[in-house]
Amino acid sequence: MIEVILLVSSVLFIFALKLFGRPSTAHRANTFAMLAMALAVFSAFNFDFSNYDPAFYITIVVSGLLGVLISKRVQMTQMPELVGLFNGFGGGASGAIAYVELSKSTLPLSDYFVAIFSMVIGVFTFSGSIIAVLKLRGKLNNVNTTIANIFSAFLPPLILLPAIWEEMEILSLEYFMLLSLIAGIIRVAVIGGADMPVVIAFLNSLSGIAAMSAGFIVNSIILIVAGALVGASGIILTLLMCAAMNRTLLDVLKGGFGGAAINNEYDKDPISTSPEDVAIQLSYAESVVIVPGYGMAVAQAQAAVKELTNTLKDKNIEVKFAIHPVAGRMPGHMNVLLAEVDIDYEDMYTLEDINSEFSSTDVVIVLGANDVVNPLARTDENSPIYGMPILDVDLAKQVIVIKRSMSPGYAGIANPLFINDNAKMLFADAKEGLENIIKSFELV
Amino acid sequence: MIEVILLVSSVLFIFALKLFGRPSTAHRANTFAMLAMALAVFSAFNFDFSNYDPAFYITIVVSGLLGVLISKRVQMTQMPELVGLFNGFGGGASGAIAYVELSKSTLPLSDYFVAIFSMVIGVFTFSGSIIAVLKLRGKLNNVNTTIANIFSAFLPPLILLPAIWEEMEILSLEYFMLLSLIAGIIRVAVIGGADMPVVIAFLNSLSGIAAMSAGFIVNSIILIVAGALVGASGIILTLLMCAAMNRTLLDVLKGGFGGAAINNEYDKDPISTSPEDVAIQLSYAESVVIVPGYGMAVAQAQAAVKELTNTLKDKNIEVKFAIHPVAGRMPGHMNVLLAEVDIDYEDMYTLEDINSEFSSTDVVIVLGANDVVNPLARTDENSPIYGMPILDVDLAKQVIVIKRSMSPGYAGIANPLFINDNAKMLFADAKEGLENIIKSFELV
Amino acid sequence: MEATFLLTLLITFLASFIGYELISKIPQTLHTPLMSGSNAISGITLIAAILIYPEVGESQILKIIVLIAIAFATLNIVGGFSVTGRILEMFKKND
Amino acid sequence: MEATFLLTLLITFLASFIGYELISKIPQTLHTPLMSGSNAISGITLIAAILIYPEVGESQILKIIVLIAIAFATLNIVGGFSVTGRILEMFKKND
Ligand SMILES: NC(=O)c1ccc[n+]([C@@H]2O[C@H](COP(=O)([O-])OP(=O)(O)OC[C@H]3O[C@@H](n4cnc5c(N)ncnc54)[C@H](OP(=O)(O)O)[C@@H]3O)[C@@H](O)[C@H]2O)c1
Ligand SMILES: NC(=O)c1ccc[n+]([C@@H]2O[C@H](COP(=O)([O-])OP(=O)(O)OC[C@H]3O[C@@H](n4cnc5c(N)ncnc54)[C@H](OP(=O)(O)O)[C@@H]3O)[C@@H](O)[C@H]2O)c1
Repeated sequence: MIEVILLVSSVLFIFALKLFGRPSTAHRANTFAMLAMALAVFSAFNFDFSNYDPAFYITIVVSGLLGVLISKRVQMTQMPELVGLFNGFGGGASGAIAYVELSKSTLPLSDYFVAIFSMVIGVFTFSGSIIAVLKLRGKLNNVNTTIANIFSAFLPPLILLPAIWEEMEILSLEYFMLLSLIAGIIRVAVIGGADMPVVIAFLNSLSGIAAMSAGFIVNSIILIVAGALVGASGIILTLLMCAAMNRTLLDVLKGGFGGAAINNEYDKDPISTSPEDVAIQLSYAESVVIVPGYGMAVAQAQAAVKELTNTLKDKNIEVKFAIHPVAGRMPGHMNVLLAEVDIDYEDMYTLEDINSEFSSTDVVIVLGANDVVNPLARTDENSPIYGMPILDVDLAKQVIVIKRSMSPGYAGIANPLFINDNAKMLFADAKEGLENIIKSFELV
Repeated sequence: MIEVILLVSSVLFIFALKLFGRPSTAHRANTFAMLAMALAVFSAFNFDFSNYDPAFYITIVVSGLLGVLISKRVQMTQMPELVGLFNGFGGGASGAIAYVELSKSTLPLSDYFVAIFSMVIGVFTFSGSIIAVLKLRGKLNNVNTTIANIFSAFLPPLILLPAIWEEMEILSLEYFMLLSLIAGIIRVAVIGGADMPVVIAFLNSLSGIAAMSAGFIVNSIILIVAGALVGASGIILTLLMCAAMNRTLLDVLKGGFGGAAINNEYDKDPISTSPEDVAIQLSYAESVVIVPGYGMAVAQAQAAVKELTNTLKDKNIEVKFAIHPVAGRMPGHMNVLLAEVDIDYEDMYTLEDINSEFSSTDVVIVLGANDVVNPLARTDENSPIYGMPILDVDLAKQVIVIKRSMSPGYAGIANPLFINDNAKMLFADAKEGLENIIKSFELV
Repeated sequence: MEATFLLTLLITFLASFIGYELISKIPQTLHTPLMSGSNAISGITLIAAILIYPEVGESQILKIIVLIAIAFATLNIVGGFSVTGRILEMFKKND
Repeated sequence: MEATFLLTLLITFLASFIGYELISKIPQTLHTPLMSGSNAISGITLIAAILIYPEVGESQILKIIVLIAIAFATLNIVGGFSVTGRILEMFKKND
């Protein structure tokens, strides 16, 4: 009976993933996955709920309620942090379970190694995720990569220590746990803040692998199936993001990217503009493309975007959204924020779909985006973002950039788009800037 | 060790199927699949080749050589028959194995039912495939559907017979085998010749399912994995073909379609043309689309098609091929014949890709195709092919139809395209017709 | 479900392969909910915690560690699905 | 490989699912070689024949039936792959 339930649960997980493939079926996918999870959890009790004491049930209920509470409270712009945090919890749980299993002396040798693996990966995921969240919140600056290099160099002897120094043997489990904890902290600490999405997706993949290996230890197929699905999902997102930045995963994990202010000067002053001018320009346009970036998330400007879109559409102006795969701070970040304010996903275009259209676009509004529209990626071989596929907004007839200053984006490099002949800067917070434009429309 | 080999074999089978997805990797797919099969067969011996007598080895070697011989000799136009034949063998083998296992009295009850299932499906596949091959070769006419209906009606009592009549019990295995054999024959006999591709793909799926169930009996995972892959492949091809004809699988299997000559008169004479006129017309064209059909296969006209294509391309005329999903007598039939004469698969277009282009095409050459270009599918609700997606060649500026007579295609209905104002008939065998056109070019 | 090691490996391969095929097809628009949804699924490790909880025996420390694992995993599952639901709700409105 | 019935069912499901996903993506151009290739794979039943051949015991009739199965399956495999190879060779030329 239990086996049948687990079979159904595995099948449901897979169909859930399949349904995730289209916006119209994705919300059903979540229901399927929840059902699959509920069945799997239920089956673990093996119809005997009396084996469990109150402490157990209280823990489940309290943490469950806490989970609901947090998830209802969080704002859409904080999604990256939240995913990172939950992810750390998942990894931590797997690590803890592996530790407990290892403490039992009955484990067969083959399982022993799997358990060590699971513990190391789980704990690494835990500490790494916490650091990633802190970085996303801006609570931590980049750490110099030399620390990480030194740590890596010393890792082999550190790992072998318990084998040599007998007194340590009894504590070797705890020692390995500590090492993994430190490794997670150091590894993530040296990576720049805007690379955190890659880190989180990668850690997500690791947490799946940790769950999978926990499945090998406790001999549960459902953990293996579900863990494998998560592992695959995480690694694909990781690689997609890396490809979108034309960097390798290794390169990202090595850290030290971004933050450094190189070649940050402009040999020309940008043309700045006013909300009124922008409004006038927009009302003469036939086609407008909006390119949102991290700044839109920071300013929480999505509602203003929707309002502007409505205003333009009322004037029969075509409005499209061009979304770079790594715009913002997590994959699909912009899509979610725009969906939050009811912008149709049919209007959101990917890089491949829209790049050929810019040359026939009247006005492009770059809203708090920077690196993803930096033409140096096409032209300057020495630039750190060289080769990254970008949105070719500089080919449009007119570009309006809304950001607060001339300061660079995450990659820390100047953006010659800003001093292009067809570009004008509207120096403002994304939300305020848009609201002023909308107000000006009423006056036009 | 054996287990590791089988694991590798399963993985290889799956990657083989993945590589099959693109023309450029498909030939590697075949190598992968062969390797996977070799490993699986090897592992079955369990490193002990002495368990097997000369009769065994002779059988393997002789039938293997025979397989190579047949496959080298066969012409590309006979591919449908060959696939049908081999498929019957596969099903027959599974049926025979199930029979042998059933003859042993040691089978546990659950396996017993799986084995009965495997035997019935296997034997049905065997006899059905043989009939399908005979039909494809034109050696068998359509059988009246009433026979099949009578047989179906009597099937339940026939199946229950051994349970009632005690004397039959000892022979019940053989009896069920015979029933399946007859069922296969009758079921396929009532289905029209041009539906044989659907039948063969469906039987292919069944042979996979038979192999899969054999896997359940002899407890071999590799049979299950490979069988499931074949089962899925067959059923998808079956459903794709049915969709391309706007008919349901049940409808096809019920039989009785086609062959009947209904409404076979034209209220106007067609305009007939000569090779010389066609050559002149073609030399003034800028874009030509060739629509091959069953007639091209019958006439073995593919080399002539290539020659004409070269002639046209030399004159800077654009040549494309429009391939209907059920043109010819097996899915992808036309593609293979064209590939045989080195026509680039980039030039072969599917129905969805080319239908919008016909209205801007100067000349369409319909080469031995009929049903797949019949506009009644769009207009006549009472037509048996109503709703079938067709190639809209009638929208082109000029259509030239090369076939031997006004006789209908498989569906047995008149084709108003032939008397369309923009259509001309070149009454000829496909190959001769093309060759004459090419000759005329030299004179132009 | 019990299984030999190699069968388990086969299942691991098949499941990873399916994951790879399915997720490669998910459009960019859905990458955020995909991430939070698959994140919730990684809490599946809760099952392992439930399975081993009755077996930890006397040791209070181990028991507490398992309880921590349970809390973590439950948070991950419940929070993850709930937030994914919230995100997907936004996409649903568009239909 | 031995396995419990339900694990085997799970593997059946996973393999069928993979088959479905992969084959849905194969373009029409390749449908003929796909058909002949998957046809060849259905000869996998040869493995079952090899497994049971040493066990048929005395009965000459059963032995002959297994030999027929072996002949059929071998024909299916060897002929099928060989003909698929021939077809695919044609596509290769195009590269
Ligand atoms: N999304 C992902 O999954 C992902 C993954 C890995 C890496 N990354 C990296 O993240 C970056 C994403 O590019 P992006 O173009 O979205 O962002 P960006 O290049 O980091 O630039 C963001 C810009 O937004 C502006 N901004 C900040 N707050 C603002 C506010 N309140 N109002 C208006 N503007 C504001 C900033 O300029 P001011 O300070 O002048 O306003 C800044 O230049 C890329 O470098 C990418 O490689 C993303
Ligand atoms: N391909 C598949 O997988 C598949 C599956 C299921 C059903 N079908 C059915 O098969 C049919 C396929 O359509 P189709 O258009 O390819 O074929 P069709 O409709 O059967 O017509 C073939 C035409 O070719 C002509 N022909 C025969 N021999 C010829 C020769 N030597 N030279 C020139 N012409 C010759 C015949 O006319 P003449 O006698 O006047 O020459 C006939 O009208 C459809 O009805 C479809 O539903 C196909």
